[in-house]
Amino acid sequence: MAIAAIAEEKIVYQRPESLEDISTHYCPGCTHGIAHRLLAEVLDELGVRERTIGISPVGCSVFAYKYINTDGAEAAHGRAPAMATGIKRVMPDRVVFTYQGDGDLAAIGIAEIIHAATRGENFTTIFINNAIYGMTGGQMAPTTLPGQRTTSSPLGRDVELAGFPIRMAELLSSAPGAAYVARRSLHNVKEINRAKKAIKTAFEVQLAGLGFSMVELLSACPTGWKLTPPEAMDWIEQQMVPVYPLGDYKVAEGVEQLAKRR
Amino acid sequence: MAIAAIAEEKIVYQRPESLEDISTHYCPGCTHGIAHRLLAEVLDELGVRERTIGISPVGCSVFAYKYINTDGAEAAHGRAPAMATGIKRVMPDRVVFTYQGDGDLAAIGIAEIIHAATRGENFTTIFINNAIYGMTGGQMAPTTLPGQRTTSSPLGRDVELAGFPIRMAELLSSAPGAAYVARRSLHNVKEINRAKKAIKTAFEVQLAGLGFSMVELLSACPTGWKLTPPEAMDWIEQQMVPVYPLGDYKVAEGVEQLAKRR
Amino acid sequence: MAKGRIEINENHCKGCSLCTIACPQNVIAMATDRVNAKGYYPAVLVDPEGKCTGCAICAVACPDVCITVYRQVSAKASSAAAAR
Amino acid sequence: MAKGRIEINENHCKGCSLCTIACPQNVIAMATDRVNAKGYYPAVLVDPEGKCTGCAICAVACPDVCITVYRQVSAKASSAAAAR
Amino acid sequence: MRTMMHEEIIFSGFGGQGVLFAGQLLAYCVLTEGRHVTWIPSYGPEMRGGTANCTVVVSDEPIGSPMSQHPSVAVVFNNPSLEKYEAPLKPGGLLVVNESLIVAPPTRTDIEIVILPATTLATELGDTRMTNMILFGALLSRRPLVSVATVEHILIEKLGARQAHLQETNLRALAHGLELGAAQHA
Amino acid sequence: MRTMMHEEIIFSGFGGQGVLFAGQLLAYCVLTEGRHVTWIPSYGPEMRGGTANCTVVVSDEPIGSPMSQHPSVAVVFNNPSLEKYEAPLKPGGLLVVNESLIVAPPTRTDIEIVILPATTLATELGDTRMTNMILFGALLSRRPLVSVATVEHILIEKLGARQAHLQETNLRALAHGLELGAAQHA
Amino acid sequence: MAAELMKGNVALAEAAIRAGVEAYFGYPITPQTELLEHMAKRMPELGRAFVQAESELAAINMVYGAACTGARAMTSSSSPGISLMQEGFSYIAGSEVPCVVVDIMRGGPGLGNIQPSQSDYFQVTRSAGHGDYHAIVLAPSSVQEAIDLMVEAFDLADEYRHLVFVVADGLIGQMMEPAELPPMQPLRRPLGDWALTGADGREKNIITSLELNAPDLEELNNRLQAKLAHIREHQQRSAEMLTEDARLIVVGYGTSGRIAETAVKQARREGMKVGLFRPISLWPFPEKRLSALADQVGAFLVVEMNAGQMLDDVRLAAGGQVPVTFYGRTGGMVPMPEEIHQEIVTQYNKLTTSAV
Amino acid sequence: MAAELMKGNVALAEAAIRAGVEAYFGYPITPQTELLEHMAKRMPELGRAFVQAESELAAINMVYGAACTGARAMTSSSSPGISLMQEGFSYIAGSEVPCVVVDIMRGGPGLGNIQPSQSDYFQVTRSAGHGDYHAIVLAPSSVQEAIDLMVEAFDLADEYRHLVFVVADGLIGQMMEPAELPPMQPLRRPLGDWALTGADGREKNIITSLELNAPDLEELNNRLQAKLAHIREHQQRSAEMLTEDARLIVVGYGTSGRIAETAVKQARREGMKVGLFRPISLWPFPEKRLSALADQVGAFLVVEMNAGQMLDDVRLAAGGQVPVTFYGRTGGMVPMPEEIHQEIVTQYNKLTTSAV
Ligand SMILES: Cc1ncc(C[n+]2csc(CCOP(=O)(O)OP(=O)(O)O)c2C)c(N)n1
Ligand SMILES: Cc1ncc(C[n+]2csc(CCOP(=O)(O)OP(=O)(O)O)c2C)c(N)n1
Ligand code: SF4
Ligand code: SF4
Ligand code: SF4
Ligand code: SF4
Ligand code: SF4
Ligand code: SF4
Ligand SMILES: [Mg+2]
Ligand SMILES: [Mg+2]
Repeated sequence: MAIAAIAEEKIVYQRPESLEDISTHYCPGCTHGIAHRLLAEVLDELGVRERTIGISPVGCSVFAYKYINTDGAEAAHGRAPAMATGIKRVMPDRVVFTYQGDGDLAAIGIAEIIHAATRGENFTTIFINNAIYGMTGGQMAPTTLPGQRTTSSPLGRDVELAGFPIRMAELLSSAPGAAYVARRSLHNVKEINRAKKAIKTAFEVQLAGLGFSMVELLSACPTGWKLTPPEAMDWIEQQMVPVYPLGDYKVAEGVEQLAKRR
Repeated sequence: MAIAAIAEEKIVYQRPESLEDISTHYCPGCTHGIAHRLLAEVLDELGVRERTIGISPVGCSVFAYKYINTDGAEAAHGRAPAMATGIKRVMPDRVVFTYQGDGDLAAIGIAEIIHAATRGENFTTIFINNAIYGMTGGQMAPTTLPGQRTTSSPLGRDVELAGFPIRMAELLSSAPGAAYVARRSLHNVKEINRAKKAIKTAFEVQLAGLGFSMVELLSACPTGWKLTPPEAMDWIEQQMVPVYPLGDYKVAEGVEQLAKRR
Repeated sequence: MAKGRIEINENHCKGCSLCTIACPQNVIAMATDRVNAKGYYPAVLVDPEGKCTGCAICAVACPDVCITVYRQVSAKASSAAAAR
Repeated sequence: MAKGRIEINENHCKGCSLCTIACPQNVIAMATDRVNAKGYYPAVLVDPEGKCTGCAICAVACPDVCITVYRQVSAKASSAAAAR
Repeated sequence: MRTMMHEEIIFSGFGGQGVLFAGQLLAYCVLTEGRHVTWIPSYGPEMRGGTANCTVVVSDEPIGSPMSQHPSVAVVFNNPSLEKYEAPLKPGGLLVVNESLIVAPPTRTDIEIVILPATTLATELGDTRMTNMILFGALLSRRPLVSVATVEHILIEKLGARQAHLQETNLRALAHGLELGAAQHA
Repeated sequence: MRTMMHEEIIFSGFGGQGVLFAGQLLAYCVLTEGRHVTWIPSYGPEMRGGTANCTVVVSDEPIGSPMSQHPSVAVVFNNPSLEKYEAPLKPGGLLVVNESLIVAPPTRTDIEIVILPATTLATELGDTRMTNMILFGALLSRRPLVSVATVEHILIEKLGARQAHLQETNLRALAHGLELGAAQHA
Repeated sequence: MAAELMKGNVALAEAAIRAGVEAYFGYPITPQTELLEHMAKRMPELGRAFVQAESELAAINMVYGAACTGARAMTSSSSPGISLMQEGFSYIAGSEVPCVVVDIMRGGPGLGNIQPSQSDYFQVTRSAGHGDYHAIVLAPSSVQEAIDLMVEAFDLADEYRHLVFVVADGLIGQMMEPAELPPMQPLRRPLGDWALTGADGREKNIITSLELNAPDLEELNNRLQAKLAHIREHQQRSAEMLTEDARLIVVGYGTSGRIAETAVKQARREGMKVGLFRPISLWPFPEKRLSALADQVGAFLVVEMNAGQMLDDVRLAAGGQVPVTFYGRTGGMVPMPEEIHQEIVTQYNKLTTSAV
Repeated sequence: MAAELMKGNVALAEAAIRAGVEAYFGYPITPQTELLEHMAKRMPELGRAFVQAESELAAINMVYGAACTGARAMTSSSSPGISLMQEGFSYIAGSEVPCVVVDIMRGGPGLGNIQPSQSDYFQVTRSAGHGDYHAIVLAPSSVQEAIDLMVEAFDLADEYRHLVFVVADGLIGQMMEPAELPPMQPLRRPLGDWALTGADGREKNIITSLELNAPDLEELNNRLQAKLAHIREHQQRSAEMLTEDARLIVVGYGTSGRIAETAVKQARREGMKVGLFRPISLWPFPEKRLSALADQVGAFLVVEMNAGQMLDDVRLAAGGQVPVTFYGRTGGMVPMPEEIHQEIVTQYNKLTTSAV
């Protein structure tokens, strides 16, 4: 995609084609924007935009379908994996993904994601873990850290009463139908690049028909966390990563080869 | 409980007090009956019948509340853990248990059981895994074995389309809030006795306030499996146990001591 | 060898035959001559030689809690516990 | 050292400042004199000495995909990939 | 409340005794002979414990309710069924009883009763599963709802190739039932 | 369609600019002075991107709708708010503008306009958060909905002990706004 | 093709297959499970999609997804399962995707029992879920009619891009009756340019019920209401028997309509001028025809297997012109022809005496 | 205690606390989230139960559980969340356990938006879920009334062992208005000998909605229907303004009733004989009073923030005696007093001209 703009210059970075050229409704410093961009870049690089169908969640990324330049649908809160199942079962040759937040996927929608993974549904899930319910104004999510203050845990999450954070990557890796499950972070450029590779692998897994694939992305919600964007990035690194270790949690055989093939 | 019946005789086994003296609606050879009896014996031995509240599921054991001689409620399909949460939160000093089948707990109710375990709700779950939907006439359950014929998998469960069996004990053991998670079987006397010990431990865990406890019981459904009762017992041993290994999957610290105390 | 006997609640019995298989002394059989109110052939104790030890294994095996087990007091109470 | 420059779409910019932190050459700053239509102080390239290498790190860091990165052809295309 | 031919028949017993099949067989025969017919089984947890029953309504006019409060015929395969259906049977109705699996005989005097040890007889015929055909025959001997020829023809059709080997025993069981049913008449 | 006193005031800007607080302050003052009042914020995803606004209705009679299609006063803290609320403002209405964060000045001629660089002034006062009090003062200088005394009293009450140190700056900001608002009049 | 004996649930399933259903998603529940079981056998044979979902919630959202691609998709359940699908129904209606849902009603409330009932009438006809809309609701009274309406349901769903219910009860689902199946229809897809098939050589398609901006959502609702008005105008269905000269008209649908038929015939034999009006579309309710009849009769007797739900619609259609009385059984009780006949006699006598 | 400025959602939460709610279970959803947030802060302070459930489904079943012990328990949500609770509602009604549910309605169908709406009217008043029953539904039109009805809701729930809804919309939930809170009530438990507290020195208690045997379930339904008939007889609530001599009566509840009030006053100023009838109990619908008014007025004008749902109840109550017209906004649009006034003028003129 490197086309020379003027004679002695070439463009080394520009907005991917799979991303609509419009401004998003996200808050300043919200990494939903980064996740969207990486997703779009991967769709471009795999050349599958024209045969991709994306499912948006209920959450701040409810409008993902506006931003991602593919066919798309808006799912009920937590049900994106069920919708994706319905679509993929009648159109196995299309590329299908769900994009879900942690309230959407780990709270109300945990049954649907676990069973989709268990059935080995052949779609890809981008899971945005920002440890909070962003859209509704910053309530506790299943992923909220112990002691973290939210509008529904004003004194900090009390694990005695509200339980411990759910680690979805670990949980889903135990599903036999899951082919690729990884956790990455978006808090700095190095991690962002790693995240993109994982997203690409996830879609390649789907294209190879190996089964369910998911990339969990540790993501920033400066507004919900009441931090500045730079502070939010540090918070991910210092607070979230220790609780949500980065890495690959499930790499079914067959997946390695894909990665190598690149 | 050994009261002499006649002069030179003593009763070495009789129906526990916590079990109503009525005939059940279960099919011949159905091990729901055994599970009920073990549960009742444990309530007797712990002397908690009078302060116990049991939640019956939607499934063949829907009438468990008729048979178990404690206060009880009938939950919506899969929602017993939510009901138990509601009860225990307002009456922490009562003993609360849910009794659930595999369709109830692992299919429609998987979100509720996972989140109850994650919150470390302090109640006990008896999970009857009979690899089938008994009550509705023998359809595939999430726990149905690969290749197993059911009325909704007439050619045998095809893992490509219907996915792999879910192992709930393994899955729930990963929840930090779970204090005791074990799998036992009811296919012969030795295992039945082991099962009872586990059930007792589970309730002791609750009495000690250590958190969520669950005993999964491999159970027979001769009717759904279209086998005679003796054949069904063999089927558990030969077919189910290899897929669902027996053992303790989560023994939080504090639990060992309880066992020792006995 | 301890001496025992069992009483089977024929009306609760569903004729599953699991007790007959479980009994180490082989002193339980299924009736062939009559059915109970449910229409099942009930299990019966057939123990002419008094081989029943009162081990309660049958009771543990019975899904319908039909069996009450007695043992002559001479027997050690401990084995009762064992059976539980 | 490769020579580059960036163009920032000021209307998409939300003034989060993440690019300014990410830039290894410290050639991005936040405007103080004007706000964009959204009412944010946008990021601007302040590179009098032409220190920008076109490494595209800022573009990767930007949540709002505001930044287009150019580099003089002399630069190796490979490093472009690297930035991706 | 009716003038024309209208019968409500209940078949009841354990699962595995061929209760539902007997009812369906009758329904198929009626269909072939061109009358109105409905068949409906009991369903759901009643089945727990293995009991099964079905109701067949045969009529000259379109059938409103496929269920019956007061059947005109009851074919009971076991004791619980006898206990359940003797009472509601309408006066003058027919009660066909499998003597082999009952505790005490029926007591009503205002109904027609055929009682025969179907299971024992079936075992003698070499296949307990023939219980249903024997009772079916007995039923026909008293209520010729359909012609024996139709029954034989449909029976063979339903058994099909896979169960062709069972044809002969089934037909013999049927005949046996017809005989005994008629015999008790005299 | 009304005879008696009835004003519909909108405060709009970024989250963090004290927009909602300004509206609530007004509402509390009206309550103390015994008029009818309602306060309602914009809510939900509109908030994404950080914009916030609220509507205060002040009236002599019970208030039907707490929302307003055509406000009589709009206090705009930033450019998007100006773009959003200049048009719907009712003719003769009052528009209070934060000059510091706008791209182009308002253009309507049939309304009353007060425009002052509140954010800059606040920064000069040593605390950007005073933007809202300056604009609030300017509003009061043109629409004496409540007495300055009431505002000062409620302001102190609402700041409470925890923010007592902010009292003085807030009051100065308020006074500043009143001044400048009045000044532009002449 | 000659009539064969078929169970209602199986007939519904096979009819849907003949109508070209490409995807079935469901969860077992008595008394509709045979429908799911038939699909489990047949759909894979035909290379079509069958998934036993983890719940009714998942099932309806799988249907929603499959339907978004333009495929004919359906689910089936019974009362409690239908309650769990309410949110899904509302999304489907709001995003105007064609779906078909079968509800084999059972006794309620709560777990209730599995016996035949009609107590979901309100739930399916008013607004199945939150928001302003009505689904199209068809109620067969025999196995044959179940087959015919099942096929029609898919056509209506596609024609209007709307949610269509076929509602019956355990009795119709479980009984066997002679009936004929339609020929197998070819699959046809995509049904519309709105479907999600990948944005290849065209603008991208979006399916959503989200409109944050109130005026836009009102716009969407106006469109939806206009569509519903059109359906209301053109899709009212009902059957009648002996209504021409009737002074008393019994109104009943599905099983209760079927059983009432026997009672009405008996009443006629006894010389009473009684007729039967059987709504086939519960929404749109056949109000036009019913209000026409209201001018002619002395009274309506509504018969339902619930505590009186369609009753409201009959009263609304009758517009206070004539008395509307009600006879209902609940909890899974099925009225016998005798009971209804008895009620007819009572009401008819009132009429004649009052006439004197 | 003097009036203070309170947000509707917060007022509802604090009123429930004052009424002695012992357990709150909920899930965030705009526009009711402040209610949950207030509970998150206050309930632990008071040593009462608060759980942010994993979903609305879990929340309603937690409420069901807590209520089984005789504790005052509640949840709150908005339209889509209410759809997800339908099965739970039906179980609660079927097993006759007292529960209170707050529904702060938003625009639908589907995800719709978060703006104020009244489009759950059918969903909450007809039968919230499968089976035959109606919940008690109370609709406040101001923050003060929200407080008063919240307290009343718990009393009604306990008195009838029934499900009670307090329904409002985003406008009432989000706005601040002066209002007074009631004093703190002491907790009282167990409320009844039916509650699950452990079978200590008494027969065991069972709470269930299951009755496999149809006659028994019909029995249960008859009991339920008798209870509902009693409620219908005794619990109809409404408010009126200027109805005595009114020729046109506007009928509106909650927010639309409140806004209509302004329009009606204006019409009166302009000399039109117009009144306002504001149902406070949506079920039981205040039909007695409304049909009484029907004898006196020339027409009713129904105003709702939906496509016409209460409209059915008004038409049923008016019994075809007088014309009933409708003015509605949907999709989260809130009618302005001016629009309603305009509609009043139109309808009023029709009346007067037709009168001439
Ligand atoms: C059934 C239902 N329940 C609740 C809501 C309200 N709601 C909207 S978004 C959301 C949670 C969003 O959190 P998350 O999934 O973490 O996404 P984020 O906004 O953090 O990206 C909730 C509870 C809804 N729309 N529907
Ligand atoms: C919401 C809902 N869905 C479905 C059903 C029907 N149903 C009753 S029991 C059951 C499954 C029972 O299987 P399981 O939980 O394994 O218990 P088992 O009978 O095998 O002991 C189902 C699907 C129901 N009653 N409610
Ligand atoms: S609230 Fe949080 S997640 Fe939502 S847009 Fe703002 S920053 Fe992003
Ligand atoms: S169907 Fe299976 S689980 Fe149910 S009672 Fe019979 S044997 Fe037990
Ligand atoms: S007690 Fe022991 S020996 Fe006696 S019958 Fe039972 S199993 Fe056999
Ligand atoms: S195990 Fe129990 S039920 Fe089975 S045959 Fe023996 S006594 Fe009867
Ligand atoms: S391209 Fe590299 S050097 Fe140039 S501005 Fe961006 S980050 Fe800085
Ligand atoms: S990172 Fe992007 S949005 Fe943030 S300041 Fe830089 S250019 Fe603007
Ligand atoms: Mg989140
Ligand atoms: Mg099971």
